[in-house]
Amino acid sequence: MNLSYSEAYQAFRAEVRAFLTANWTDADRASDPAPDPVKASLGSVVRADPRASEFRRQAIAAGYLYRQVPRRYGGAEQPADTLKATIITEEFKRAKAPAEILGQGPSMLVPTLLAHGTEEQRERFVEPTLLGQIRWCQGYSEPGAGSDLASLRASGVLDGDHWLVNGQKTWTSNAAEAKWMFALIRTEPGAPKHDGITYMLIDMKTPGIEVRPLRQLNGAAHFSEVFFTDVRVPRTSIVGERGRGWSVSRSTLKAERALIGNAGFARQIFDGTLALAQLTEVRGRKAIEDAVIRDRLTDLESRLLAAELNGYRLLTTNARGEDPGIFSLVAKLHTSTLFYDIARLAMDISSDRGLLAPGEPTAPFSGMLFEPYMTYYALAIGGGAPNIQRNVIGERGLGLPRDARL
Amino acid sequence: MNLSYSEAYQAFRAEVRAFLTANWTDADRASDPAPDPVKASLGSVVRADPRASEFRRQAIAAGYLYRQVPRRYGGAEQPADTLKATIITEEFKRAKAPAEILGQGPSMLVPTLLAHGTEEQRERFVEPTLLGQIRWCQGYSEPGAGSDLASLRASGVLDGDHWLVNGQKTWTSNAAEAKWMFALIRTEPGAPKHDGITYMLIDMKTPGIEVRPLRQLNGAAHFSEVFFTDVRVPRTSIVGERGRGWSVSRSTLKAERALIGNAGFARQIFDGTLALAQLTEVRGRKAIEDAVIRDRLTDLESRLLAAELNGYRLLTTNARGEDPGIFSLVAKLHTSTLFYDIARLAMDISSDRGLLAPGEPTAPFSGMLFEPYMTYYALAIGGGAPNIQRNVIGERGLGLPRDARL
Amino acid sequence: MDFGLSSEQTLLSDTVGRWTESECKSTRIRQIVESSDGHDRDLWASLGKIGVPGLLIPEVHGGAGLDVLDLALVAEQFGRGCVPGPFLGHAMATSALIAADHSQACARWLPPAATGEKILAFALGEEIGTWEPAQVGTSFHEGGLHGLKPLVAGAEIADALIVVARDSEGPGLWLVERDAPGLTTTPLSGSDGTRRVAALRFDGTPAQKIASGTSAAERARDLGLVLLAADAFGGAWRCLEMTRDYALTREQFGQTIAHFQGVKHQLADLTTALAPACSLWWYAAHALDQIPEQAPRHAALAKSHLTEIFDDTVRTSIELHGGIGFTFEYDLQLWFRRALFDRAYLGEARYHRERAATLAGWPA
Amino acid sequence: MDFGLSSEQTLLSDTVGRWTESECKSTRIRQIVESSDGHDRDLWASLGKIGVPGLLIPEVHGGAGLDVLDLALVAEQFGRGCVPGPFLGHAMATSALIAADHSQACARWLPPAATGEKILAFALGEEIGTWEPAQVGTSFHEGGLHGLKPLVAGAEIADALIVVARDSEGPGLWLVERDAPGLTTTPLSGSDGTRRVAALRFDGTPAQKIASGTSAAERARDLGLVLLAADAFGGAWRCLEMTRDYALTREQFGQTIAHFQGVKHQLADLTTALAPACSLWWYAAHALDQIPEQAPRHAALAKSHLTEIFDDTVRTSIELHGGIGFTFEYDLQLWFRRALFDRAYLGEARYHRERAATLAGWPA
Repeated sequence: MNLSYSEAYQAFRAEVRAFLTANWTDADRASDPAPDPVKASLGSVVRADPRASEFRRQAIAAGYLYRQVPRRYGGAEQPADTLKATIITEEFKRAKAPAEILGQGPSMLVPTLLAHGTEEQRERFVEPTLLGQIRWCQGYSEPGAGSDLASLRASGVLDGDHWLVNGQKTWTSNAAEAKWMFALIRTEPGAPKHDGITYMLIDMKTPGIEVRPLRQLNGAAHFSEVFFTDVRVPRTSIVGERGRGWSVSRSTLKAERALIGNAGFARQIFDGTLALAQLTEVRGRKAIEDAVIRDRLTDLESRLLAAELNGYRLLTTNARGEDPGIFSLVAKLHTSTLFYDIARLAMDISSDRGLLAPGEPTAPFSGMLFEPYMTYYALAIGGGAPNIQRNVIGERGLGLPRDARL
Repeated sequence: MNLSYSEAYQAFRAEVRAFLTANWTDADRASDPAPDPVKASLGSVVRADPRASEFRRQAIAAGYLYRQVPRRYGGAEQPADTLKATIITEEFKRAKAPAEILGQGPSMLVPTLLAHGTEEQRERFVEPTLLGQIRWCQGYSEPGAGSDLASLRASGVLDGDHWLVNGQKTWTSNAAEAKWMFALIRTEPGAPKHDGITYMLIDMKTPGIEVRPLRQLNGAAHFSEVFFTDVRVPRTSIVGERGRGWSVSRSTLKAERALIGNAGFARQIFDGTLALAQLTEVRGRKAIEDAVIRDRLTDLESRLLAAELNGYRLLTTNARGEDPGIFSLVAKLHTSTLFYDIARLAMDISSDRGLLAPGEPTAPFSGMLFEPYMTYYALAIGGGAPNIQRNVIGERGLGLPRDARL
Repeated sequence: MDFGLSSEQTLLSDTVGRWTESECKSTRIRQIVESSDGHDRDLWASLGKIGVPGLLIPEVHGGAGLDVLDLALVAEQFGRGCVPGPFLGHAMATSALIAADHSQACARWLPPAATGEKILAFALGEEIGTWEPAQVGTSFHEGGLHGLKPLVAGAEIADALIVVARDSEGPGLWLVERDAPGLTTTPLSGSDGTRRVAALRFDGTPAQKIASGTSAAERARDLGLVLLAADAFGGAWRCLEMTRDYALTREQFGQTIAHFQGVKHQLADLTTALAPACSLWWYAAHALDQIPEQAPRHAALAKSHLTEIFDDTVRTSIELHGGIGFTFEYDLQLWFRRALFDRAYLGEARYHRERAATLAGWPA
Repeated sequence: MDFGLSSEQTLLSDTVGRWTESECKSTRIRQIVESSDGHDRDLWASLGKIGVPGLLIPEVHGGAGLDVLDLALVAEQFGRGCVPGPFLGHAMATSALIAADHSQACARWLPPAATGEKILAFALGEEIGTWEPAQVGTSFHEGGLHGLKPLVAGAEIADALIVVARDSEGPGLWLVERDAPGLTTTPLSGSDGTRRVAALRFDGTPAQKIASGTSAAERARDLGLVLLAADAFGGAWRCLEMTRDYALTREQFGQTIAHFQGVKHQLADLTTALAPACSLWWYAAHALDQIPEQAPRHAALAKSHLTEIFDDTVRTSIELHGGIGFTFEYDLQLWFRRALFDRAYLGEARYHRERAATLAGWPA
């Protein structure tokens, strides 16, 4: 165990800092054409305007972004080094410079293309995806399917050089802004449930696609329903073999779990809640001075630290090429439960003002805590409902038998 | 809703009090030949020596004990009146007079005999059981069976005028002191699982019975294993029809659930915990002054009150002849969870002294809280493990389908 | 002794339940939630026809003269049905007015309040998290009320306000009419669109003193706590049923999810926490009717316990629904927001548990 | 940056794990639990052979000179194996002695402590629930120690005691030998027979002052917290495995109970709480080694969190075992008692959470 930075790493940090000073100025920081406070609050700069893309290209060339992606597909192709990765993240945040694009394209599609895509697909999609020029949405869930991907019904029928796609996807994040979707489509109706599904790349501009936003409890519309009516997708626009989409998608699902299990968002709402406790005066004293609030805060902080440090452990096992085993399987459920409990404490700290909606001036933090409270639910649902996680932990982690199939 | 005592009931209370003054004197109170502080702490006087039996006979004649049991079998045969029952309980406790005998004989066997027994069985067993002259143990659980009574294996084979019983029972309460056992014995090996079981009354003095106490975590031996080797039980010593023991036993199980769901014991350990908080000084102040302890105590008190008041509700529906439905099904699980949480708070109030064993003088309350902490586990296990309760609530209470049978 | 509902009470509960099912379907709730003031005059008039606004009001003033327990049974059904409107504030205000027993004010305001023709609201809390009548700062001096009530349920549409304030004699109750000069009402955007809140500002607002002391205000506060507890019980029960019904129809891996023991046990655990807690608000309501010295503590315990259970129930319900539970289109969100209100309004659970500890006489 | 064990650490952990499996089977644990002083000299000697008593002790004094994290890995295995004996007190006392850095005392006591030939214990807490070196009342005056230490782990069999006390200069550390006059040792009956506690009374007991100030004592206390957290983790993990194995073999309704999703989800929830918390004691131990300014707070968080999880795990394990889990005959009871000790000794969770709040500088 070594959490300290050796001289070599201190030099690396200086190098990153010098790069940032030279390439991302105050003017750049102020140049965001469409600043989004909610997204910015997620902690890293996600803008994808031309200036940001230009900077990202420089940062990739310097070896700082997309370090695991080969140079020939637009990545930095650097040896795995979690300490360097941490330094880069810290310094980019400090400089408010565009970091790696989060979201489903870079984190889910790109690993899949690198593992299973054709050379042509990699050349066409990887770099623009990494630079934020192509945004992706995921077409997995369907009404009546949810976590049970084997029961998907959206169908593709080969018609000459094209697949004719019909059906419906739901819980699709960012469908309205996405240029492309990676989707699971049933193409071999006679095959057993897990077979017969094909991993398909679909241009969202294709005629016959309709996107209907689903409004969420917090009033936002992160999710949509997507309807396909005789949508024509080129025959070559599939990843991996026809009918093998189930196994192709599993690398992506693994990436999704890691993304959602990340404790960063839990840290953010914990810090917000702690600040709320320090600022909110309830019944004549600061909430932080209340023994019950202190007890709950430190209890939650223990769980948060466990999540964060477990994340370091996973990074380490990953860097060493070891199997993280159960410590990886539990991460998502552990963190999503934590989101809720932190947000609930924030509501309690807000006392009776907790019922005011975001933006109401007399709400503590202008009701900002209402947002994470709601967001918990989205996060708890994303990446498989908690009971599916429990099955995975029990079966793959503890070696318990699979559920009876009726 | 009417929780007040009308004049008629006030007169009834005066009558009970006068009876007690006349028939249970200070000398009687002091006459217990074998006082047991633990049992006495359970709140009612359970002694069954001749003086207590004599008093009980008088109290039955006056209409105060065993009010639901017909006179011809030794009960008081009074109309159901929960208010009168409450007054009797309160006044008998106040006078420290022998109350109804608790335990499995009066509460489980007697209702079964009244519903399914022969006239001869009722005449022979009911009155001595009510007076504490015959103590009973229950022979249901077996190693490898537990809550799954359908898989019982202890067998009875008819051999002339007797059943030849072989096998083993376990988790048998008070087997060492009991004169008789009511047991479920498999008598029809060819029948489907739920059929083929017979409800049998077994004299514990019969040759071939061996009782081995099981020591519990708290060092006591409330439970035993009972081994049967060619035990000869008279052919007539069965309740209900041969092979119908499963349904005969269900009335008893219902009675057991009511007994264990009773909130009285939870009240007792809550009051003990509250007293502990008021007496124990931790870090320079009484535990009761600590905001965290206060918060937890009032939270638990809410749950306790819910359990107690729900008990009143069940008494009322019972008295009205209405179906209590789900409010009855949940009572046991609700209360057993509460036991644990109260006991856990008691351990926390005891702080580091909570690790001292009962009787250690520097332990708060001389370690008395250790006992309820342990006892929770016995209570949680008694009457069906929590997961069995959850199934019952889900299936019978909420109408969810039965588990898949593999 | 009898701890159960009378046949009249069961009938009342059933009547209101049928009313919510027929008059207050979710499409209508959604319309009201999206309206500017959250008040549907027809809905309120329909409630007036079945006597809800005047349930507590003595018959001499045109009401039904029923008990708090009866009103709490209505609140339970309203929680079950997520009924929008000024019910809570109106009930608290009429209770305060009845307890104040000011003959002129009662004669003028109770008859129209009983029919629902006039709506009342109750203005108590000021400082964040504090709902103690003895601690208000709003004061009557120089012929008018001065002060701020930042969180008053139903204030925007109320025809008159019962305001807890103080003068040189100490705390008391004042009655303020809607159009009184110096009264500013600022509707607030709350997370629950079915119970609206507004801030009230008094700048020398003329007001009629209707009571001295705190007892009428405390009774109204305790009534509010019981009604929120009953609302939470009804709401939680409904969420449980919706989730049960969803589990019975939603298929996954070739069977309904109700077949999964994990789901069954989650629902059983929720039921186990919820069902016995019904008795808590029954008893607290009964205490307000019959054992007033026990009412403040039992109201505090009922409110804190039931509103936390409601929140737990909503949480698990949404988890078990999966993605659909998180959308506006699905009705569950209405109760999600209802639970937030029940939990926060009149003070959070921790506040009322501490109050209960103090009311028990535990040394602090 | 690397947040993982070195290959040497993995080897150490495996070695101790194999030792507990071969040397410390449950029959032997039960014998020790039922013995009068809870100390098995052969077992301790066997631990001496693999270097456990001297793990922290510098090589110059005959120890292995390893880190707190290494010692915590041993504690994890001891929790896993429910190993009885004076390990905890000995480790705290040697840590205090090393930190005190008193050359004569180190030279005399560390070499035999390293081999296990001499056993040390650490006497800190006095008032119920208080484990702050700055708050002890035991004092050295008129040539001897005066005071009471009511709860000292491993005291009965210790050859020497490191005692936190005070004199006119303030708090410090004193060394007391077993046979010192005026020392009364009263063994106490504790709920956990694997870690014995005793009360110590000093009536003018001669003692050697080995340090001034509180830092050595605080370090020893924080070490104790980390060792209890690691012990709780190992114990909880073992209970989880025992319950998993039981579920895989126990049949009910014609199938193993591991087939019941309810059981599976309970075990999954326990695992989800437990597995990530491993990192808490890893980090706290690492902080004692490398980032001492963070150690007190992280030790407090690790101890409070892990010992509560251990208790939760035992609770569910016993429930899932049904009746058998509640008997002396079944090994689960050993960990039930172990959890009680881990939870209570050196202070309950609420105490350490409040300490962590104060150490974070949150205004009280």
